[in-house]
Amino acid sequence: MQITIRYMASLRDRMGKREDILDLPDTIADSEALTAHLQTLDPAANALAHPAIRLILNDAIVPRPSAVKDGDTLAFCPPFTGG
Amino acid sequence: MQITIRYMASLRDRMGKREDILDLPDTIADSEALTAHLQTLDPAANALAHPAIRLILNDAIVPRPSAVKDGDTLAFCPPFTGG
Amino acid sequence: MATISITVSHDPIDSGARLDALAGADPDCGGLASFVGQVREEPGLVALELEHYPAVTEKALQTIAETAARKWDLHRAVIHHRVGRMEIGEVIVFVAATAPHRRAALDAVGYMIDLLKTEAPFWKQVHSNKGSHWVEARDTDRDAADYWTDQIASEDA
Amino acid sequence: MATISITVSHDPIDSGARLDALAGADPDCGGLASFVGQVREEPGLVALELEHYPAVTEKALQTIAETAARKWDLHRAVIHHRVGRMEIGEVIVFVAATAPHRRAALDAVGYMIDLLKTEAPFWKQVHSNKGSHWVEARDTDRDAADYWTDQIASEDA
Repeated sequence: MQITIRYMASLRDRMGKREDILDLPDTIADSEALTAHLQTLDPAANALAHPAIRLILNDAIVPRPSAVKDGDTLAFCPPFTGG
Repeated sequence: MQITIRYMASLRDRMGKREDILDLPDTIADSEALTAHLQTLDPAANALAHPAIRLILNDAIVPRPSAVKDGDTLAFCPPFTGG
Repeated sequence: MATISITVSHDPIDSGARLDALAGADPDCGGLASFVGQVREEPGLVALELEHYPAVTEKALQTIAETAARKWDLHRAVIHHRVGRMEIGEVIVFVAATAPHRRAALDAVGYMIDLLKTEAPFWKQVHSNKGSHWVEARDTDRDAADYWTDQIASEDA
Repeated sequence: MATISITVSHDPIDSGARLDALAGADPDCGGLASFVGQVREEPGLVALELEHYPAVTEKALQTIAETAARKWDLHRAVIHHRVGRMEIGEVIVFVAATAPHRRAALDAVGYMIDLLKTEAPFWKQVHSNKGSHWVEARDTDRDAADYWTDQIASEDA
């Protein structure tokens, strides 16, 4: 399956990129399995595993873990600092 | 002694006047003796004795009872309703 | 030292202009809170008329603003109150505060509006299509002012 | 049904004009509370830059405003948030509420500003004369949002 992964704000700096479009094995069923997979590709992805990191799946803020499926866009978000 | 007495807002309507300038016996030492005296002159002044009525003495909001002296201006005030 | 600004006037209050005058005026303040009290539409109501006790009113508002500035470390505290006759939708009072932090600015505005309702010598008269009457003081206003007075007393104790 | 107005834009926010648009807009409301968050002067700070997650941000702000409107019986709830680069003194966010009673309007504004800090996907970057860094989330902001969440949960229980 194909998942688009976005790295927001400071995570973009940390990962050195805005986005990955990855072909993933179907065994990756949720955000936490995906995070573990990303950590095997790049140690910088350890930052994504931090419990303060929030998720936006397609157009919604979702809890961790959340299920992912083919065609999804999952954004990793540092804590929000608006206002 | 001479005291200027003002009736504010609804008390002005009740008393049918804005102000009294009264020559009073020196035995009237405070706001409560003065209120009692006014009640002898006009039963409408009973309204002045109500505990919710506040006092402005010269240019300050003061508690009841407050001392009065020759030359003072004492205003009887219904509860404030600003804002 | 906080900047305090108090006005009591017959002139209409332009809330937007008052807010603009405050926005950006204190670059060291992140937060600017304000409250606008307006004449509310009610069945039969034609206008409100506000009477006050000149000099004493301004002094009372000054005390309220200074107390707020001290308690919440404000940089600026503003109370503009209108008197005279006002129609529906017109502004009766504009209260604002600037502070480094948002909670302080908001609480200070709440304090000032609560206190000025019961501690400054204003009286409100309703002109309706059935005649005129003086507005009675509300227990809820009294309670709101007492809440702050108790809170400040317990902090000072 | 309350009127909700949400905008997220690169354009500067004119607080005065926004307040004017609200003053008098709800003749059945006596109270209009607002909060303006501005870029605060800090040593070395040159500008702030706000990034967000389009579509999700607006939806998050809409939810926050709707929750406030329901909880405090607002007639109107407004959140205007700026994104992009802002200099010292410029407005980051304008939040406002109208309600029949002042306490409701003030509390609702406090709720909305507290919640949008932690529940809407904005990120703040500081550009200073020493370089740029992302602003870290503050525990006090988290606590402020939790306070309201707990309060609303206990009322619903």
